[in-house]
Amino acid sequence: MSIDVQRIRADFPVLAKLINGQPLVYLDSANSSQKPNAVIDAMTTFLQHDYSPTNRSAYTMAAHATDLYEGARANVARFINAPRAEEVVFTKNATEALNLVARSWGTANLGEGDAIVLTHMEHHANIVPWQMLAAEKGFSIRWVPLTSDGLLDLSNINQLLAGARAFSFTAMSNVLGTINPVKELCALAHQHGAIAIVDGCQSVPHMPTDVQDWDADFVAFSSHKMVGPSGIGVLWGRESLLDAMPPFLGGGNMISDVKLDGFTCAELPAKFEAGTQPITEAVGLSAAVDYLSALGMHNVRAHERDIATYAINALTDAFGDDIVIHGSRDIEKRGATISFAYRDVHPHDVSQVLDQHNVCVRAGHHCAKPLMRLLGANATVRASFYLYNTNEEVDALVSALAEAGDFFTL
Amino acid sequence: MSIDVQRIRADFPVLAKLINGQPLVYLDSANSSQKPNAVIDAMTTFLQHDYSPTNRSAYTMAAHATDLYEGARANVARFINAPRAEEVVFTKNATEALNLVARSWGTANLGEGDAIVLTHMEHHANIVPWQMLAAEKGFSIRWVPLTSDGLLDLSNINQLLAGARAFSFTAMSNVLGTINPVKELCALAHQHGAIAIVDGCQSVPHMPTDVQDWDADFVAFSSHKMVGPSGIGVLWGRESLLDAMPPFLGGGNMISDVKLDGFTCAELPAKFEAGTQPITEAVGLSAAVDYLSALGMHNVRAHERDIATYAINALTDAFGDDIVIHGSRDIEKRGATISFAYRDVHPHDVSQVLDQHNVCVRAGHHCAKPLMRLLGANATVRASFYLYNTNEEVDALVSALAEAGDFFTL
Amino acid sequence: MPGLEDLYREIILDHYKNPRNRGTLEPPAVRSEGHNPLCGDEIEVFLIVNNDIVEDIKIAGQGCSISQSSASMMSAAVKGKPVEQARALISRFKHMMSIDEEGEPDTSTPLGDLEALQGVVKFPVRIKCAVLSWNTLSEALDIAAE
Amino acid sequence: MPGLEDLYREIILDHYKNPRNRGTLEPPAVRSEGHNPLCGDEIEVFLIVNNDIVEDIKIAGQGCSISQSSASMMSAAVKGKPVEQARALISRFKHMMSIDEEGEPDTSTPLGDLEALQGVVKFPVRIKCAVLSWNTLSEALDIAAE
Ligand SMILES: Cc1ncc(COP(=O)(O)O)c(C=O)c1O
Ligand SMILES: Cc1ncc(COP(=O)(O)O)c(C=O)c1O
Repeated sequence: MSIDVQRIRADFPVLAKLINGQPLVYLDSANSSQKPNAVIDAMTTFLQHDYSPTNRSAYTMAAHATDLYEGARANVARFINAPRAEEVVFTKNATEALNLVARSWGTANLGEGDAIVLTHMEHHANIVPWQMLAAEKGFSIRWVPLTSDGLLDLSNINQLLAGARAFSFTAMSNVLGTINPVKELCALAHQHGAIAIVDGCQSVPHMPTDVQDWDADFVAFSSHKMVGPSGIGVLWGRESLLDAMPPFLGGGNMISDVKLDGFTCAELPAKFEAGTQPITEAVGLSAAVDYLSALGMHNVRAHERDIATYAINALTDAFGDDIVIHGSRDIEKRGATISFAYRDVHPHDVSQVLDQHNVCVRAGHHCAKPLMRLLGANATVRASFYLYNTNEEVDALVSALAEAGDFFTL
Repeated sequence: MSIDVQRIRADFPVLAKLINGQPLVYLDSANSSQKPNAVIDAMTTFLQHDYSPTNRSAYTMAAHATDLYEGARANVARFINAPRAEEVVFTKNATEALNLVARSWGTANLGEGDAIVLTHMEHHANIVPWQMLAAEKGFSIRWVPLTSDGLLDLSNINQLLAGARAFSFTAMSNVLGTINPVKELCALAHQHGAIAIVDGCQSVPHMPTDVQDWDADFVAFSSHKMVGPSGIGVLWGRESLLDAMPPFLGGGNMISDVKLDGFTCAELPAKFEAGTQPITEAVGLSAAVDYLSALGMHNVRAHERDIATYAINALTDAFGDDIVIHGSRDIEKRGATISFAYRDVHPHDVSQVLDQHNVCVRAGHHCAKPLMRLLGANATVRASFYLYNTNEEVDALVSALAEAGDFFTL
Repeated sequence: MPGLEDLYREIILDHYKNPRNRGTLEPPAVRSEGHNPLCGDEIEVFLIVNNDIVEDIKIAGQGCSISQSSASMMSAAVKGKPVEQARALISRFKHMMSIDEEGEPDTSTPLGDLEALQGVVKFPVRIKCAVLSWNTLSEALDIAAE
Repeated sequence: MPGLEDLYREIILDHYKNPRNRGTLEPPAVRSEGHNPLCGDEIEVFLIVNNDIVEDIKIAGQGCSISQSSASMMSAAVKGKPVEQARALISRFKHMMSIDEEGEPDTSTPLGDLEALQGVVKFPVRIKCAVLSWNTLSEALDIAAE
């Protein structure tokens, strides 16, 4: 069974947008997705009728808002099959979630002589926090290389993991679309006594997630890439690890007591949620999770498998050797995020021409400069498809690309 | 000139809410404020028609969203009279803003033997981040005591500030309503070579703010207390200080380059904005700033002066010695946040009875436990008034309180 | 909407105004402390356990009528009782408060006055108040067992 | 909406395809480096300044047509010119790009081919591309002046 894309499109008001009479072709969902009415309305209704601070005041409206906020947490926990809702910590985005792990778990567990393992396909959000901490603590970072078709090269993984304390990797590359074997990687990490940290930013929105089946220790992802609002992200962590970690940000809500000479922490999840939280955003994220759950994440993945196949074929048929699609051609090993080089037209120029046809793609380094260096490019064009994209939009991409080719070879 | 409260009330949909046929009396704005249609609509419209990631992609819609996001920054800068928009850093809330200063400025500037100065009336958000850092770095924290009427006791301020590196204080107490002499305190800090960090959470929503007139070094505040959305806060900082500080969170957007062996930072403000930002929330905050600016912050302050006067008189007239209002009676030295003890009825029980009349107040320690200990209470009732509150709502508070008194002395 | 009478039964107000077993105990009594971060309530439970019997219990701290009366009733209910019975009562009380405890509650120990706290369930915010002393007792029993 | 022709004038595409002063210079030439974090463009400017004259300039790095052609035109415009004139041109160019520079631009130095980049202003996202090499030149001049 697949999903009914036309019905889905009707749920997303922005997709009805016409610019100069032409439809919007939004192919930048790996960057941030659009939002359905269900999410927008949930937020609007909350703001119009039910807004209240949470977890502080005791009147009925505050209790109701708290129920919605904690309900969002339970809903997210269910969505990723977390054993306990208290293990779900809301952050401002996935970046904060990864910083939280690096800073809080890392400070307590990493020192001189230690090592952690990252991969060459990581997003800056899963690199820079570790580099910042490494500069302070003096541990080393080892890197898993890639194969020529953009998969993780695991031939030396046991050497890389030997003695490492943590293995932090993306579940899906935001540039290549590569789907990594998360379960296998978690098992490898554990065999070597390392914890497994999964950057789920690109996988959670696009396929089913089961943190228990993965046997991961931490998983980070962002609401705004999964049809939810901006301003909220998620860190799921194994309770025993979260419990043992020092706090991250200090302030209201995360304390049990504060005296002039020190404070004591609250229990999970409050311990990691300092200050007033993104309340309306949690309500929106909960609606997003409901929306995706109703469609079924298996169906979302099936649709993306189809559209990625169609897109790769269409681009190759149209441009042959003039286009280089990065990453794997094996559709079981990749999502619908497609980065490519087109002739010698600079990605920024490609994107400019596409924009004249309302075809929205990202041109740049995609916050993955180490990977860019491997690809030998300082930028790629990236078209990323999601549950609302159609084959006709692939066709629009192809014909706009043809024009870019014409234009730059006058 | 004062403001037209009835017209304002019509702008806030939630205020029309009836619960069991009775109107909502929302007196918890010091905790978080309600939102006007202007803010809700700005967010909804953005989500329906214009949502796009910012500062990354180059197509027209992304450029437009970036303009809105950066426009919000410029708008906030204007609202607080910041010299440069680049000095305005968006965070998730004021708590993150204060953690940013403590962690980033503090790590670079505080060590063994150093001291910083806080006050006894600080919110946990301006205590715990410093305690966390002090435990690591070994500097000491000195405390400005309070007078019996809840003002800062500045009689020993020169001794306290002698040799201190930073003086961090709230512009207005979230418990006592005390308005501190920010300009004078900044000058005192500077005389002693300390930087001045202002927690503007309770003042920025309620009176005009001029960071240049204050001559402050950092000012932190939250959108959700100033008729704006949750999920976004502000740190304003002096450019020279922000420039010299190490980054706070690492990830996308905050870098200029990332290599396997290290990264370089982006310029301000990107340097402190790691990852996808609260985009829709910035749009909402900008609308909130417009809303407040149109009313005029002097007028907001004038209205709150009036309602605070009316409330203090009404409570005293009705309950005499049965009520103890904390803080100053001098209306020039306090805002419209009124904490009190009522007979020996526990605040939580008071709030419960008030809730039966839809009167929403906060009962608790208000994230200011050190201050609570000074007051000799583990909780107070706090009624906090804002631009949409009326004298009739004060009357509703008084009559509900009377019932609480009856109930608990059966 | 449930009314105030559902919450504040007379027996609750009585325990609030005339708390039983109020005070402190010196070591070798064990002590444990609980906070309700929401409202600032604090409770201290002092406990003497001998031969698996709760020989003495005292309650200190400040709090609202619900947390104080719950603590008072609890102290009366467990004083002189076997530890096992006290634990069963904790579990039963939490069940009554709709707090996830696994399995079915052991109903062999009667709730007595505690029944009056049933109305709290209709006021979800107050459940934490009612349960505070019970969690603190549970901790004290753990310490005593060490 | 402005059309592609407004942005990609022919002279721009010419400089893009046939960049002037492409290459590197060895020390004592100074070197400075610029990034456009948005699109990943990188530019290196190599500079020899003698007697306050820009004796030689070379440009390396990768980038889009706008950033590359702007760099190429820039190198042609400043090579052999007094430093002061180069600085005036930087200021004038930034003015043309609507970037806040204080005061009025010094128009004594003609823009020449650079005029063709005027259309970039209608594409705000591309302004950073056009200005990248100029900021990098400005830095290189600072280094040379040290
Ligand atoms: C004085 C003061 N400082 C800091 C904060 C923290 O603000 P936020 O919870 O929005 O981070 C608050 C409000 O809770 C406050 O009143
Ligand atoms: C793989 C990956 N990790 C991390 C991030 C960072 O997410 P955010 O910007 O929402 O914090 C992104 C998206 O930008 C991503 O694609």
